Amino acid sequence: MAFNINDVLSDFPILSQRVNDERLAYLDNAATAQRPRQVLAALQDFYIHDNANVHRGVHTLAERATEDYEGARVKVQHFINARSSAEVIFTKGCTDALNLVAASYGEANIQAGDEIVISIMEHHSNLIPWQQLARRKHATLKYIGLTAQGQLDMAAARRQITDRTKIVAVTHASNVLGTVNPLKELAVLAHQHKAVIVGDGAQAVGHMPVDVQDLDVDFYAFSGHKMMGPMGIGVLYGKAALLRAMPPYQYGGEMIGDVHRDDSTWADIPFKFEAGTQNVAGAVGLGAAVDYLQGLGMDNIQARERELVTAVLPRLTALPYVTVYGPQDPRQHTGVLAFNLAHLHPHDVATALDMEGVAIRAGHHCAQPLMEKLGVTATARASFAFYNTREDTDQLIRAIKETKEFFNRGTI
Amino acid sequence: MAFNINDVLSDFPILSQRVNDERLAYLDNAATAQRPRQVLAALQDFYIHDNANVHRGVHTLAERATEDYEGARVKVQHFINARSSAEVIFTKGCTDALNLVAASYGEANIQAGDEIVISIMEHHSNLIPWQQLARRKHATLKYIGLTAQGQLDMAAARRQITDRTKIVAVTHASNVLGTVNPLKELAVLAHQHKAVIVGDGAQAVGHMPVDVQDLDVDFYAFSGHKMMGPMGIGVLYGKAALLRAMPPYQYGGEMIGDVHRDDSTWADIPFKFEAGTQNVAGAVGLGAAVDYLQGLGMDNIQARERELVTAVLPRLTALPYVTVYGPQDPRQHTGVLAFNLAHLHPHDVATALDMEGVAIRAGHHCAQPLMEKLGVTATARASFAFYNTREDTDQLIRAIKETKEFFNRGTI
Amino acid sequence: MGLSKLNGLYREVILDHASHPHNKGKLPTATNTMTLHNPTCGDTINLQVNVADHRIKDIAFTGEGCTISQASASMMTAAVKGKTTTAALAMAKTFSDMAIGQQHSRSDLDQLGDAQVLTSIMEFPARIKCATLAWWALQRALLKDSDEEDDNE
Amino acid sequence: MGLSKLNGLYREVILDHASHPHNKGKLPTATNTMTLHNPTCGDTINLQVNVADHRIKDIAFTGEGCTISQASASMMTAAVKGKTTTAALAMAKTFSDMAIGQQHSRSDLDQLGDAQVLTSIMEFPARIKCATLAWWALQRALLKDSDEEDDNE
Ligand SMILES: Cc1ncc(COP(=O)(O)O)c(C=O)c1O
Ligand SMILES: Cc1ncc(COP(=O)(O)O)c(C=O)c1O
Repeated sequence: MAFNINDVLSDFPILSQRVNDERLAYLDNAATAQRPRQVLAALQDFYIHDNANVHRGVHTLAERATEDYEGARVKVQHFINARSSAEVIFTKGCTDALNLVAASYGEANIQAGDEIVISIMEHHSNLIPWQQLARRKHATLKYIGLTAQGQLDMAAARRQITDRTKIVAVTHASNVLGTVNPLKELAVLAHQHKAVIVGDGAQAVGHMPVDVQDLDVDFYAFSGHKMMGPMGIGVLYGKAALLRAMPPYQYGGEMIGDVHRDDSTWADIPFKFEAGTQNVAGAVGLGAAVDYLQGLGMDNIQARERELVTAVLPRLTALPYVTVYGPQDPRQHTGVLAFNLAHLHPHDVATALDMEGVAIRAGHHCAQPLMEKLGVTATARASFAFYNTREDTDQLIRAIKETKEFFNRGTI
Repeated sequence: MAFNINDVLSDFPILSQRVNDERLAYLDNAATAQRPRQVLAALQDFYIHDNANVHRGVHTLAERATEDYEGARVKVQHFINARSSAEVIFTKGCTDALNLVAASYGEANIQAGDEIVISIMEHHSNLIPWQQLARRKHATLKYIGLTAQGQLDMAAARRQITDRTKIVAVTHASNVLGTVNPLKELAVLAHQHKAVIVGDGAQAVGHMPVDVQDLDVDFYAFSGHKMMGPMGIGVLYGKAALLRAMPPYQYGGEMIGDVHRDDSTWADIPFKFEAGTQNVAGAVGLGAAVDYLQGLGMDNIQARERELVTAVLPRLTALPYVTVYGPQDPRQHTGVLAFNLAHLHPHDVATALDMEGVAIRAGHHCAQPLMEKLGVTATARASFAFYNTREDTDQLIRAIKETKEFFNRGTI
Repeated sequence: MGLSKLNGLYREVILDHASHPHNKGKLPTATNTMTLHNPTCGDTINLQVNVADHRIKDIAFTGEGCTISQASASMMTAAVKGKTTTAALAMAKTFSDMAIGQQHSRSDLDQLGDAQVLTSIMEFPARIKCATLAWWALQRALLKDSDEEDDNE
Repeated sequence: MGLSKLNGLYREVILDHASHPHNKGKLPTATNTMTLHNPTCGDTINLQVNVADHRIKDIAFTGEGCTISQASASMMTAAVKGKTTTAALAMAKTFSDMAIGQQHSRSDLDQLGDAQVLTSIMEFPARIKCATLAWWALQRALLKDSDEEDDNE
């Protein structure tokens, strides 16, 4: 571990609070991460010094705000290694970004009889937009299934992706199983069949190095709030040529070329896709998050999360009443762990763990088709970030054991 | 004036800075307002104490975040006097909200031959979504013009709105002319013809009391950042029955009933329209802005802005080389003043004023059809908020005079 | 605080209802049915009611969910069976009101039978929906137009 | 700081070009044309170029905009008239590079003639686009495929 955990912890004051009179172990990072004080300071600094609307202003604050905003775009560009900052579109979040692609690219390029291929482990945000697009267009939505080990079935992918396939949309990392999908291989497959590939990076960016040119994805979407940035900001990366050819998604200020009474023309990318006043402060905060993550080093962050999973996963699987979904090998895992306790509903588990200060999530994790596939209606999910500690893993295991005991006895 | 301007000014530290070695007179409030420290504190507090994803979480932080978020919704509900908090949908901003109505309600309800009526003073965000909808649907887009005094031509409105009209979309207050439109009368007209009416409240909310029930508008959109809230958050108000009947706009997490492989069902309002992780911190900040504005009193705020305009407008019109667009009567004016200096392009004016510390905007203000109507390509625009002072008005007038002199002499 | 606070939520009577639910199963015929989901977690209640002479002659439920939602369905069905629909709707209202923190009279509460114990849910705001789901399903089943489609289906 | 800093931007030569623009008007015929808008402010340049033997025989512009954009168009047309298209494109590149803060050699700058004075625009970042619009229009006019539609039209 190349960074000092105590330094890191001092950047996240929210983590040092107590909940329900217990030490907080925040293990709900896949839902939303916490933000370091550097990101909060960037937000405040922007609002206290430079706040103005961007691009159209001639005055000093507007110019500063524009520099801040476009500077953040360049930071994101370098972080994911996009060719050009024009390929980085700021959105409200990952869901907004995926809807943009489905509505703009999908609406323009999908026809009756075409196929859209996604995986069974998709989050609803990378599933319903394609499902509804397919329904509107009388296209077919096809699913890539899982192997017995809870990984994407690449043999099935090779069968499912055909010359009728126009779009392949797959998550880079599962928000339930903790698996990392071979996006690069899928991109090759998709391109062999002249389809475009959309990567859902919500659970990948901020947890592992991501290089969109190396992955050769055509689109890639992610959220600021899951990578230590503010809420209300996200990114759609797209290859310039594709973005240029796409119609706008939303209409309004800042995205126009010329507006006449009966028709309008559009600005160049990225502005064509940024209608209305953008979340400038959010972009600035995201830029600060990128700086923070790069300061720690993405390799270090990934190693740290793997170390935590390596510590906790075997202890979890060793409990006879615990079922862990997804790969059992820590090396094939992000910090996301889904599990259930026998004869106990995950909601009851989550309430009990909360009493012990352990914040986990319970439910379908916006992945109902995956739940169906796994034969459950819901699971518990603990998800780790680089600022979690061995103490957090201990607290989780202890709380699970006590929960089991509590419900075994019926009452304490 | 029922509030103490010095107390107010101490809430806005950004205003006490110097730019270009001059006292800052921030007169670009129509582009974006500044946020009081109470709003910034609310953002920080949220991120430092309660930050979590909302609704689906069982743990304590998630529950607190959900309370914060839904509490903000109720604050907004009361602020605009909506019947129910379910009628308050959080969006990315006003543009996002207007696009939502056009894409969801418009797509479902507009047919070939129908008419959509807007006004010639619409901001592009309340113009292009309807224009493009009309094009897609082979419907007709009709414009309500202006009177000689720069106000909405209600006689024309009565002619333009007919039984073929399905949607009337008009701004509550112009972002160029500073006029306030009789939205309530327009609502009566629209409803007589069984059309729905969409109000664009971007320049109204935060500047005057707004009561959506009294206005009887069917939809009403506005942005947080123009009413002292954070960027990246806005609101769509809609009557519950209309919202319930509308299809979703975006698809993803949190807005679903049930997701199956080939189809899905949707949650009830407002969640149906809030796909993906929302800008929870932004909503909390908006709630704090509402508290702040209500603390000052919306009547007081309106009176204060009118007082400033009453002080500055006659001085501006008295300058022989200045043309002011829109009503010349301060009582018919919001804090927004558009003007030009003879023989000078507004961009040159704005650069010169910036050197004098006066931040104004120059351009078409995202209202190109209005510019065309006014016979100009661009105007300068000074826009006042309640925290502006008499000193700001003096500084504006002085800077305009010096600018005129500078360009008269060719050089100083 | 550890798990001791849980005792307030998972009382013995609740755990009993959850592990040995009353009225779980399907009625051969039903005059009123309603399927409701709690979309935030996936709890499902499928409720079947037989109403005759404005009275709930029989009632049963199927579905899946957490201890709270299952116990609540069991308690709810036990509490309303044999009651007039008016009385049952009044009970549903009492329960929903309690769950959002509104006060009711002692006699209203007593009407609820075992189910009143679940008003302890108020201390666990994230779980309120689990407890109210069954009562909502009852309201919707009794009030809905016979033509209305089941919700969320 | 008041308006004194403006002297750096609105030099006499710039104000002269703006009030008495060179080459303003329409060519009777043109081999290359391009209309560009600055969407952030509405400045418009409509450029007409007559190219023969890889040389700019004639050039003219119409359009509306601020002092800077009009002066820049005037200076640009004056600077490139009679030059080879290769030389003109090199000048356009020098100007755009200067405007984003990149260095060029003295001799490159001298090539620009009057137009080099507008590189003072760098001190006014919000106005850079006003100054570069004419040069972009030139690049696009010379490079575009004859089939390509005018932009933003
Ligand atoms: C009248 C009017 N409508 C709509 C908008 C769009 O608001 P936003 O850019 O915050 O989405 C604005 C502001 O730019 C406006 O002034
Ligand atoms: C894999 C995955 N995709 C998409 C999303 C949607 O992200 P957001 O809710 O931030 O829009 C999430 C998170 O909820 C996710 O985990």
